[in-house]
Amino acid sequence: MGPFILKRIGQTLITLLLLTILIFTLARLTGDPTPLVMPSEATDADRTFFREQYGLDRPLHEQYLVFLRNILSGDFGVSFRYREPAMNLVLAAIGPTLQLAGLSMLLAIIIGVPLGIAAALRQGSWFAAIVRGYAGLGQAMPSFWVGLMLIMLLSITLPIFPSSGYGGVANFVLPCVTLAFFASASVTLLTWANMTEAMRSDFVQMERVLGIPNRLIVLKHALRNASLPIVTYLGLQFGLLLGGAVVTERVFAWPGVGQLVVEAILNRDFPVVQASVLLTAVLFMTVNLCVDLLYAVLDPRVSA
Amino acid sequence: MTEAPVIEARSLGKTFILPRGGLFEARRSVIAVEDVSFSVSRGTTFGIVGESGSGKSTVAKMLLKLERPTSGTLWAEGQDIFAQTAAQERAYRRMVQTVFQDPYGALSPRMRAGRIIAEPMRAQGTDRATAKAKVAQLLEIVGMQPEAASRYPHEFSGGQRQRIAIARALSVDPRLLVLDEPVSALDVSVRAQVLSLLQEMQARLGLTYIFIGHDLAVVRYLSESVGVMYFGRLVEIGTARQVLRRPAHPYTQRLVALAAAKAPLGAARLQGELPNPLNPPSGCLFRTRCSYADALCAAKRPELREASPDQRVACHHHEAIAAGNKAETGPLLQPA
Amino acid sequence: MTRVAALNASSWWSLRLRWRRRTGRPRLPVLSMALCILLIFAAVAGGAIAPFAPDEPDFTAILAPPFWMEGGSTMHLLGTDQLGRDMLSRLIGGARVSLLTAGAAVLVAGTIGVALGLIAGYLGGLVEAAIMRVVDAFLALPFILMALAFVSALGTGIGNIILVMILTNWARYARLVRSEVVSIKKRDFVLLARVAGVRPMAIALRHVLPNAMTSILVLAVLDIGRAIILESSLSFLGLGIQPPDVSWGLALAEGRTYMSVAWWLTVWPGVAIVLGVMSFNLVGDWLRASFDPRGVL
Amino acid sequence: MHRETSPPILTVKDLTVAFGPMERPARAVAGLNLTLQPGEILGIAGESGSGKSTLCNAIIRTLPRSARVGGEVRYDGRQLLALSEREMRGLRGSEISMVLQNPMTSLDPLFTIGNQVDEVLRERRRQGQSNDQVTAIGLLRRVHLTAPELRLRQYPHQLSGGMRQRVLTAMATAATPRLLIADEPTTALDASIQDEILLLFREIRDRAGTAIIIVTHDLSAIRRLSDRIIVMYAGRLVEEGPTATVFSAPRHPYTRALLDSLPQVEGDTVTLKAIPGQVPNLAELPHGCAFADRCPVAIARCRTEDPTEMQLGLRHRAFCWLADTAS
Repeated sequence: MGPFILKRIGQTLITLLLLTILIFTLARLTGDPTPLVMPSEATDADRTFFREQYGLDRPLHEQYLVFLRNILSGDFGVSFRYREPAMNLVLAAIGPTLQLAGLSMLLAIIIGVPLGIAAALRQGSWFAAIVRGYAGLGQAMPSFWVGLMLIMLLSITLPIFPSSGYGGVANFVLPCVTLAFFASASVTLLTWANMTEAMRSDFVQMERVLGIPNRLIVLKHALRNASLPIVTYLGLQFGLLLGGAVVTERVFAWPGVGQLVVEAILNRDFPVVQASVLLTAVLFMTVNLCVDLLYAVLDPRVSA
Repeated sequence: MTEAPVIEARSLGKTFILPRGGLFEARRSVIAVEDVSFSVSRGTTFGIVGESGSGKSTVAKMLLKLERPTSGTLWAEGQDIFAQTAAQERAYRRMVQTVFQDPYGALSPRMRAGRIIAEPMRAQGTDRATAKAKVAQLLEIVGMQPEAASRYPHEFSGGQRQRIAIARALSVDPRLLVLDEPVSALDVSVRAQVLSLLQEMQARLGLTYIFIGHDLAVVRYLSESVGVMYFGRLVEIGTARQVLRRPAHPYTQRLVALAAAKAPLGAARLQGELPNPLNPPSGCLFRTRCSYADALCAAKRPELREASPDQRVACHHHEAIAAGNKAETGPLLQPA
Repeated sequence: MTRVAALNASSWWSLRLRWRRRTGRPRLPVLSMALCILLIFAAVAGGAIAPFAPDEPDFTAILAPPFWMEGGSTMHLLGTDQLGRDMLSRLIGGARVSLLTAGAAVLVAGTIGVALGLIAGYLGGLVEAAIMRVVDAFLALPFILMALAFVSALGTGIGNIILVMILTNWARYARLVRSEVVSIKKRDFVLLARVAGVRPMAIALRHVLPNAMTSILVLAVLDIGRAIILESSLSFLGLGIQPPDVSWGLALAEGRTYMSVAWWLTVWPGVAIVLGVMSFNLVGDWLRASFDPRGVL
Repeated sequence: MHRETSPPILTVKDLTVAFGPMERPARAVAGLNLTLQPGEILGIAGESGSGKSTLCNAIIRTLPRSARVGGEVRYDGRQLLALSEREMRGLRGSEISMVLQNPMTSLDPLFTIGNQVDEVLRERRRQGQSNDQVTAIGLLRRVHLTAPELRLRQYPHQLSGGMRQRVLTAMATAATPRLLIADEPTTALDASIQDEILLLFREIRDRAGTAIIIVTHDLSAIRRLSDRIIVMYAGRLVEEGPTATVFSAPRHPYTRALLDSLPQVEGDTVTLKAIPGQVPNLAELPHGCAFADRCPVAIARCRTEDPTEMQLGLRHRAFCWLADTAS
């Protein structure tokens, strides 16, 4: 287990480093932020002062090292718009996003895994066809549209749930259902495919001829084997959920990172964009690292 | 006049380095092949016998330059094949060809048989028309219809695929064929067809074969001389007649006894399995499964030495075994 | 690297599809293939088949409902928006933008990704490590966020959006191709080609690439659906296609304000997205099933 | 060991297994009859596509759902093909058991050996087929697995192929089944291990009187282990008889050809005779004998009429028009 995990951590750190270079490059691509930040009546001296203050006059690699040192100490700069450290803004927004993504994930697993198992055991039946249809729709319907349709039906036509806002339990319903619909589709298909494969394996055949009860074959052996790729995929799925959350938050005016980053882009508030993107990446990569750890625990072959 | 052997291995060795077990652990290595020497003269077949994990396929890969040896050298017609210029290497690619075990994996599923057979020729610069004519000729030689050239691998049975693989190998008029278990994946009746074909080709084209296998009867069918590998080392080498009829090494004796179709079940037992490659036994590698093993076997690794004019064996006790236990082994592989 | 079994299409599914072909009943893949062709046709023909120009206002028919509703007319089959622009024409115009961006993303990103994946997988060693770490960096963010990061630097508009789509997509091809190549290059027929003296470049192009092609093709077709969603999401957020260009996502965002009075402004673009994505997904699944009857790539 | 007089433990009557479209079925097994006495070891020989594995799966009822099965399989008087899946499950493992071909993949990689053996034991106890005296360690000892205590804590990937096949055999015989089916149990193993596994099967028969069907393309394994042999070709039984008789005096041309295609050692030369042609496509079998096209002695009748059973002596029969003449 040791070398495998160490290697993964090493890879993750290198990836993060590359990502900072990428973000830095992107930030520089946008050009000089001076005209954006400084009022138009500012003098040339003011502008020069600004450039010197932010190190914009130094060579690129030096600027990058400064950038790297700053973000390592949690300093992403001050939001041009809110005049607050970008880091604080992101940290405040990340809670609601995690709540939304986490709850949706849970919901997706609760719906998707049993559906996938049942469909795998009833290949070719009407039930399987219906599940296939559900999953196909879930994959094809963009979450912002699902969200809008839900609002139209359940808060405009039939005013049951609030269409926006954050705080109460009722506020969670529509955004969570929106995100979970999309996520449960992939979880279903993934469970289905991997259960089908597991049910075809030699050891399942062997257990059959040994008269092991079906319940044990399916729930203990096949599911455990199918769960290895499922677990890996759930890590990636979490990323997709974070992405989906960006759009969903926008639809339901949810005060999360997605909302923050879209606002920031619209207002060209680069420190906030950078902080949101990098922190989300760290979050996403941490989740995947944990998934790999979990994998090593689940699969005895990895630790050997 | 003595002609240089077609292929000669001198103390060939291959050690694989494994990934680090942990950050602070030393790298571990596995010896796949150690100190293997043999030479094969023109028009003959050298058989290499061994169980899985004996290193016989690694020897084949080195002969084909798919792996580099970590020690020793390989000489083809007097030339070190791992010190070749690019032109020499191209010539060597024409000289040596191979047939692998798995008739399903050996043919690219997205190429027609004709193109598969022609590929080595085309790689050597033969023009399209010449190659095409040769393909028809080759298909006929291996007993297939010329129409087969335009079909895809999945349309053929295992035996037919192996014929195509042989036709491809023969396309560049090689002088040496490395046959790595070419009939092991085939059914009995098809196996016989392919073996006869191989024998016919050798007689007709004067080919030299290196035949790798685990089935002693099959190896004996084709081979003039044979080497027995155990755990990466040659434990016995000599003429097929001598080694497979009067084996001197206890391991070969067991293998021969096991292969005797009419011997009753359990007449020759070979207990235990191959040792752990990460932790090989000291001294003689076979001692953990050998009934003759004593302190000397644990202390010192035996070298190959002459057991009879046609046979060399790596065993400290082969004289004693030959003298005292003739009755136990006897001439095996004999018809009733 | 852990293996993740293919998301969709179990073998039984594919068997059912094949069985239906024999019995001559209408089949989902044919239907979705037809829909794909229709979409592509709409995108190419565009103005020639649309009743109006997508941005042509009709002040006599503002927020007109679809034709079957009271106040609707057959002149505007699917109704009009707040400026009296014909919804059907806007959808047809949107198809063009969606397919253009998706097609460019898949073609260009696919070519770059396949080339880099082939190089990484075939050469191995340091080159592989370097390429794969860059790939990881590009995949380290959920793809919408990655796209947003690029948008924030490059700006909006069709040209930039195509660039953004290429930047967010290429890495997935590289990763897929590299893993295919690593497994294919261990197969016997590749070893045999080496024995035959075939040059490495020729082996990569003649043996490795054709055998990886089916998975690449399947990924590409499935990716069109994904790209359509990505583009419409960006446009919906106001960070994609900008007016006066039309896009399904943009139309949705614009119609949102009138959701309580004119449902057709949000429903039609959504339906267009769903049908478009779904038909490409189905074709992709069907391709996968027919290339690989065991259902797992 | 044979109880010739006792009623057979297994009777297969006119068994047919077909795949593919109704109009052009491929009969993997076509009208096969056989009986098996308690404690008998029956070898089934045939090349790939001969239907030998399909036969095994038909007996223990693990064929894919697309297979169409006809005929009778009587185990201890009960028609197995008529049992419900539930009743069948009650028999599997406890009365009729099976060992599969590939030991490398037949154990669940994620659970320890101990866990998997215990699971089987629990099930047998639940069915009243075993008691607390039988332990996992005891089972592993019985199949001569070295260091059984250690093995119980290990995972499948830590064991060699031979060890895994022993574990699987232990699991299959945990409750002393009366019929054990072994489908190519030694094909994936080295020669030295093969013999050990075959010996283990014989020991199981000698100890518990278990009847064993061993299916293999390895003729020497059958010759050394089984009491009786069935030779199959293209889904049909072509010859059946006591092992020694069939090997010394085969009467069907296919059996003879099969034996001839093994390398024969005479003095210093080794010879073998190949069978020309190849196995026919099961969906496009010609009229008459399926082997006629490859048969060196075929006559006109062979191509028009299906050969009928020819009794050649005590329990020795062949399906060939020339079985009683040629030699």
